Amino acid sequence: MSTRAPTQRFRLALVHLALIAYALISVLPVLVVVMNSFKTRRAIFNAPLEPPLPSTASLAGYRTVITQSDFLLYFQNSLVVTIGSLFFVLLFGAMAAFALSEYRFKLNTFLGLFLALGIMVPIRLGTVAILQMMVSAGLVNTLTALVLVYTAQGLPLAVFILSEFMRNVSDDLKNAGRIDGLSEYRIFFVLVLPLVRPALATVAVFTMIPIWNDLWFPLILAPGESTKTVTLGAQIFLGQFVTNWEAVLSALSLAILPILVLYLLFSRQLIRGITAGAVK
Amino acid sequence: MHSLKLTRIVKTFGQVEVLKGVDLEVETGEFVVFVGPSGCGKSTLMRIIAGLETQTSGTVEIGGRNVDATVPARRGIAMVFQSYALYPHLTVAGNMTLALKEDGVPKAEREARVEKAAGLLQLSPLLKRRPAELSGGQRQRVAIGRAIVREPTLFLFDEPLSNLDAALRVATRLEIAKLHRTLGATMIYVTHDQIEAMTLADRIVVLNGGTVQQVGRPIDLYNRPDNLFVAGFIGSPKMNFLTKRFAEEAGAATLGVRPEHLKVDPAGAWAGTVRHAEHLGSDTYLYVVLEDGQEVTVRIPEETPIAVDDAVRLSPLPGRLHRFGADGLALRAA
Amino acid sequence: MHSLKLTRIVKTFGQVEVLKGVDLEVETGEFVVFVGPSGCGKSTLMRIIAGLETQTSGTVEIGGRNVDATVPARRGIAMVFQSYALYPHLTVAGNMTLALKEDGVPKAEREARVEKAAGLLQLSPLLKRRPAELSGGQRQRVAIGRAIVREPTLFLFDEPLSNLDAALRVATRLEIAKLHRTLGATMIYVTHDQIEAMTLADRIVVLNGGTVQQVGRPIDLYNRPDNLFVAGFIGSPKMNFLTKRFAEEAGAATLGVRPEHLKVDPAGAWAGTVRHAEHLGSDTYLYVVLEDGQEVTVRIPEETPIAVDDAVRLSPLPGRLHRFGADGLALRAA
Amino acid sequence: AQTTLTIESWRNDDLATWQEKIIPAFEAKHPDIKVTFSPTAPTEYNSALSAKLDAGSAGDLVACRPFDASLALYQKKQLADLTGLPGMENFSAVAKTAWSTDDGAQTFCVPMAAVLHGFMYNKAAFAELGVQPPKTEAEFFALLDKIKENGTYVPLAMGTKDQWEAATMGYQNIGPNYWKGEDGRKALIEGKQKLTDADWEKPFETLAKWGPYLGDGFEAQTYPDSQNLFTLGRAAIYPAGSWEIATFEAQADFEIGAFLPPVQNAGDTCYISDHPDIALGLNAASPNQEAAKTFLSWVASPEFAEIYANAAPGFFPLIDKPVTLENALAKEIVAWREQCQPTIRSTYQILSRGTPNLENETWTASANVINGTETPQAAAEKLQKGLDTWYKPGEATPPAAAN
Amino acid sequence: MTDRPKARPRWHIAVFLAPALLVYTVIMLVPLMQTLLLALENVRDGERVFVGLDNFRMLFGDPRFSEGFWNALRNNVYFFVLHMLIQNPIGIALAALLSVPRLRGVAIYRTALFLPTILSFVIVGFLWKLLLSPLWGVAPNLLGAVGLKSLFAPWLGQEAYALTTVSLVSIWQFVGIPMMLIYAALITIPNEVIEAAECDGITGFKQFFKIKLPLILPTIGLVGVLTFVGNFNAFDLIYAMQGALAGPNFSTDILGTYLYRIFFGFQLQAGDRYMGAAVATAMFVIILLGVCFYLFVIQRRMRRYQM
Ligand SMILES: Nc1ncnc2c1ncn2[C@@H]1O[C@H](COP(=O)(O)OP(=O)(O)OP(=O)(O)O)[C@@H](O)[C@H]1O
Ligand SMILES: Nc1ncnc2c1ncn2[C@@H]1O[C@H](COP(=O)(O)OP(=O)(O)OP(=O)(O)O)[C@@H](O)[C@H]1O
Ligand SMILES: [Mg+2]
Ligand SMILES: [Mg+2]
Repeated sequence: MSTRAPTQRFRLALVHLALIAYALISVLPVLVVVMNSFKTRRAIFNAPLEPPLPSTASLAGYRTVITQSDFLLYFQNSLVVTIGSLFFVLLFGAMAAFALSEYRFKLNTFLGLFLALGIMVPIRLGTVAILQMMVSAGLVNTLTALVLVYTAQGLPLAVFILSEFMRNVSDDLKNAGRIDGLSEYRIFFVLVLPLVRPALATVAVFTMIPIWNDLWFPLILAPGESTKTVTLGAQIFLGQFVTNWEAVLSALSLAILPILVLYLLFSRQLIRGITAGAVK
Repeated sequence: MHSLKLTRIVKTFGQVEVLKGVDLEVETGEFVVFVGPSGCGKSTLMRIIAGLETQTSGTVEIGGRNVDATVPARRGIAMVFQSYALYPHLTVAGNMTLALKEDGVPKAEREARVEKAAGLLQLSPLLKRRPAELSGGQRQRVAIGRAIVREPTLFLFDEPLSNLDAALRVATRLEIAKLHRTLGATMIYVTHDQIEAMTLADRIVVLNGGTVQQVGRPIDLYNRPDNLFVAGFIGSPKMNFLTKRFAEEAGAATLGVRPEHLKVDPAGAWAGTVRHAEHLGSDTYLYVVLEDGQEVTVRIPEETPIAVDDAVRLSPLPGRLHRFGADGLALRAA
Repeated sequence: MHSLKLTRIVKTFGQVEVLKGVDLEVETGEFVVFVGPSGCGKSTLMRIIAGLETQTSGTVEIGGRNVDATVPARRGIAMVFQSYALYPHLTVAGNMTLALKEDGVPKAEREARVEKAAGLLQLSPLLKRRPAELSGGQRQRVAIGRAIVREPTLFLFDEPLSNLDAALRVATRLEIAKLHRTLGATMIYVTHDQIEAMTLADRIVVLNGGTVQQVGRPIDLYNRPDNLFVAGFIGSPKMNFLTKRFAEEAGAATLGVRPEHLKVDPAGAWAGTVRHAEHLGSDTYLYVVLEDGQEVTVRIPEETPIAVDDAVRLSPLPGRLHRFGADGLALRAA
Repeated sequence: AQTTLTIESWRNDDLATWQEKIIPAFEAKHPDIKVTFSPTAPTEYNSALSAKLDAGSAGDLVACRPFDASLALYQKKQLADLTGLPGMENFSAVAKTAWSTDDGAQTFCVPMAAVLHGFMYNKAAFAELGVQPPKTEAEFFALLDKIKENGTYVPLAMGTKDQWEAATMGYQNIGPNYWKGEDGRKALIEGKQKLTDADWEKPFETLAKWGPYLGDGFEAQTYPDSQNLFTLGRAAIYPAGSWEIATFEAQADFEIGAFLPPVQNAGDTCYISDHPDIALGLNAASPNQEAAKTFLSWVASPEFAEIYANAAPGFFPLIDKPVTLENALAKEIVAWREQCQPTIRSTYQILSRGTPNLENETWTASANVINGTETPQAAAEKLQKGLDTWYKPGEATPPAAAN
Repeated sequence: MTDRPKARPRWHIAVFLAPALLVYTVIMLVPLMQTLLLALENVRDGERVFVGLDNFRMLFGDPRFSEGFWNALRNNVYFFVLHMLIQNPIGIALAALLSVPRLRGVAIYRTALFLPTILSFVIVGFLWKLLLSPLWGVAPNLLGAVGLKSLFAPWLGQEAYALTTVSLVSIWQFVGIPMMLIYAALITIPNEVIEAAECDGITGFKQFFKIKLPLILPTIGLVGVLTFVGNFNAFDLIYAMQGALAGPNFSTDILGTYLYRIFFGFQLQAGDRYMGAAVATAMFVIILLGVCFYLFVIQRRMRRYQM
């Protein structure tokens, strides 16, 4: 806009300055990783801060990653698992959160706490029982097993966060829907879900990160070549005594990309959620 | 058959008793207007009728059926909220059609109804916008549109016109009246506007402090208010209340006379001085201080040369005096 | 010195030009009322004056100083929002004192001011409540209270009384008038209420479609509207517009006559039939269909025995006819 | 019919070896058996394997950690008894200790390889400084002083950040010379010696003197850091395990030599840590028992030993048959078996069966001692005290049930 | 919440809850409970037997376990306190900066600030070990560049600093979480309320503290409890940076790593499911107490404003 107070412009400049400073703290270290993935091992360790120079640049890491393993398939597996789990976590989680935040019923507090138990104990501890269940269900080495576990794992946090945000949706609005003849289901899908879009996007991001980065359950439940995820695939290069740093860095750099894209997609939803704008 | 019957409705919020036992029967097709000072419980009563709030005690019957256990959607009502409660993520058209879609109204019919309502409320150019891009009045019109496209049997309007300009207000008012006639729907309407209340209502319900003060035809409330509160509340400018000599002479604790029933008359019995004058073009309001210091408002239905500080004499129109006892109740056998 | 000067203010939202070059000068201590149909840009203009919205072009001067680059807080204004915009987490008292604390007003003084405003707005028993526990009208009063405790030099009121009941409305209106006089503050006021506009305003600004239609003293707008729009917008019920024979006889494209300037008169020149009658108690509005099918409204300042379907004859008061050309502009040299 | 065998292992590093050399060699002989090598990150291996064994989804063949970890699996009947497996006779009882019951009656994994400890050095650097590999402790420290004085090289490439370096390449590397190899180890198990005895405390005292010769900030130096420090030619001496041979030779552009852990006094008998490291067992629940046994017999053959030892130089065969090694450095190191008395790491058998765990405690203690945050005496006392809380010499202590 | 009159069958509540409850109970809760119940058993003479609270007696009373447990708990509290004092205020501040009206490039900033949060622990561990490495590290070089080389220390290897350093890395990684949550809450505050504040002269910091903060207080409470739960369950980062032994000398050992060693075992230490379950149960009780404190004390007291 053309006319803005100089003090305000000054303030904005300060804000930018602070944000840039912190953004550098966030981004630079990551850049170091990505940058080094394009270098030779020698250069990685001799001068980790140097950008890849003609003399030190190397795509060896990427070459190893592409040739030694079926990385494209791993990507696909990771995406299927992440998006699949995400869908169920958001859907089921939002439904449960709505029930808990909207209605007053006898078991309300109890169920809230019951669901919250899941964020208090690392699900890893249940590994053996889960694995046994999957074995008897014949789901070992299927992506379904992973989707099921991640859905269960993501639900508690999703319910916790979403119910907090759903309490902020105006009662008048839901009531208007009720008078308009919307069933409780439609109120949820047509009114409440779109209105908590920023929270949904936030939960989506929080849910997808640990799923994408998880090593444990892919290792236990789906270590087969055809069901391997990216994170598990990258572990190949982390040896007992020898680590192929070029390859690890390349694999990990590659693994950042898809999740970054997913993140960007969801944060766009967040923006849209805002511009849809609440009217009192 | 009663379209709506309220029996001893009581509502408390925590300690505060907001409704203290409201009884009301509304006939099918009747247009009932609730008036009362701000905070007297009008919206709360509407919300109880709609089923959005649970009464602390008492029963609500709609169409002869007890609906205490019926969800709002099943009560066959449409409501315009004082806060509009538009769906922020839907366009104007989306706001209006949502309920219809829900009822399974076919698309063509839906569009026809929306078009009609939009035309009526001058919303046609705005159908694609979202609530955040509308002005206050536009939002209010969308809220009205959303209710009328549904053509329910019982309408609840909570101050639906308060943000509209005079012209649109008159037009919408007339449309609501027409809607009422053509649909034969029962309507409950909250307003602060005297003219709306007087012109739209079959009956007016005057609420104060959570109780019904008087229920009756508008003109009856105007002509025969039951008590000081109703007398003061119905009519604008407000009825003048005189005590002391004037009241005593009439054998009442308080004597009421409406501004429009005081005439400037050189032979008038009451003498006073003009303290302030408001010129509305169509009318002039004179604020006259009588000899004993009491002040009265006089409405003159035209412009007048009388100016501030002029001495005037007033005479009340015969038969237009209202007498009230010490308890505030009207003394009828005048 | 001008208290407020707007120069060619233009505002577009995306494609839509909402304000199309508004010029206005407001003197110090003046009370200016904006009126105009819903969506004409009144709130937008207020927000530009407050600095909450940036104009697309044009300049705003307050107190002789260009404030285009000044943040709202430094413009020395207080604003009452159409949607109240109360702080939901603060009590009524908290809402009113927040700005004062900010200004470093001492505690005693703060309390005194809040107490005064609360008394005036009948908020005293509610001071400890939060906005969510208030009725619509109560919220609006808190919003007004929040503005007046600050005693700024320029007040911006966006439909501050629309949710109040008649009695409170009159009382608050008078208080605002008094406030205006005692503080000598400049006030800009948006309203849809004719009476408010006519009684409060030093000058009325009529807006339509983003442009100023006419600016003037209320009584002048009433008596000498510049064009058809202003003529139709100011005054309630609306001015009757007649075309065809009646207009031609007067040498105009349109002939305007206000309902209050038509008298039922057996000798009247215009004959017609009553189609509908509205009884307000103080007045009766007759809707009369003239011989050539045109309809006019007649206001009779009392109750009348005339009923629907009666034949009546009407005569306009002399000198009260308004003539307009084909371009809609008033023809003055009648 | 075609059977497919899956091998679980923590040896990510060996993936190429298996895929390119070992498996083709086997499949050539047994076309009806297909083998897949499916390694897991080493740190996750134990827990992942035990979960999979419990649930029944583990592979047919599993790489066996030495001693208790595998013994526990065997006692839970998750590993099959391989005592009578054809080919098992190729291994001596000592070679089998790490995968036999305490009484040595049953064996449940086919031993694959052992690793030796010692020191590797940068030959070019030694030549540049004109120094020779030391024989005794005194020479060792004199050498370190000299390198340090010169300043071009970090004398010793080791860090304490990962802790296990300090214990494995420090304490267990130089220790056998003090506690006299197997004699001391057995005496400890029998309760005849204590960790507070001079033989056991002295290695800590020696370690405590290493600090000044390590690189700047060695407290935060990780294992890969140390490796890189050495291979990039910035350090002179590297306390090593034999497994480093392959990587170091691939990465360093100088010649690497090796010397034994120095003895206290010239002429003392030397002892070296010759530690059984990896073996291959049979998942008792595997549906392919026969095929798996066929494979295991082959693993017990000299043919396998030779392929593996040459593909992974530094992992020395445990087989009793002669195996030809090609790598010169590997040959030099394996020759130590003849010169000195081999012994296994002192903490591995029986003594790490309880809580607190002696091996893990030794990691922490060794690192603390080098860091100078704990005195050798205190470290030794703490270890012994921990051991006393649960270990009663002579009493049979069953290995804790693994997960 | 809406209170609706009397008995109306409300099947929809069940329908809304059923899928989540089902998946969660079957896949997560039952296996976890099975595991936690192992805390009441142990192996005696090779037999699995019920031992009542013996395992807990051992965990809290026997120095072999209790020393490690209390040490881990102490470290964990410190870890949590640092997060509360540093991570959350920074997160809130960043969210506040991002929500400044008329700020450009918000999307870019947001992505940049969130980047560390989406990284896997493997990367973060590697990255910071590299950056802080005394050999290759950026930290010594950077400090050297400003002549402060002497300030550098091998923090990750020193008992006195390691925990603080690891906590800071964890904060670096996770600051995106409070940021996102608070940001999502801030942007739901109605514009007009903010505008009213602007007119009232409440701008900048004051606006934040007097208007926005009270309105997002419930979210801050949520962030607090999530931090608590997350910190007392933390494991991966320490594991990636300091190993399962959480060195040096257990100075970075927190409950998560302690549990890992006991439950899954490490190196020669065999996993002990029974004691492990006891540790997990103890952790669970600690976290449960915290969450209950939040649910029944904080959340109940907090006012929520529908916006
Ligand atoms: N953010 C926006 N985006 C697009 N159009 C907008 C936006 N805000 C307002 N408008 C449009 O600008 C016009 C003027 O709005 P404004 O709120 O100023 O009207 P108003 O005169 O105050 O009306 P009312 O009397 O109904 O309050 C309206 O037509 C409205 O739809
Ligand atoms: N949730 C609540 N908690 C406490 N008091 C409340 C609550 N809601 C409303 N009230 C009080 O109940 C009374 C009635 O409110 P209601 O909204 O029905 O008034 P109203 O007649 O609609 O007023 P208005 O004309 O101003 O809209 C008011 O005094 C209000 O302060
Ligand atoms: Mg109301
Ligand atoms: Mg407006």
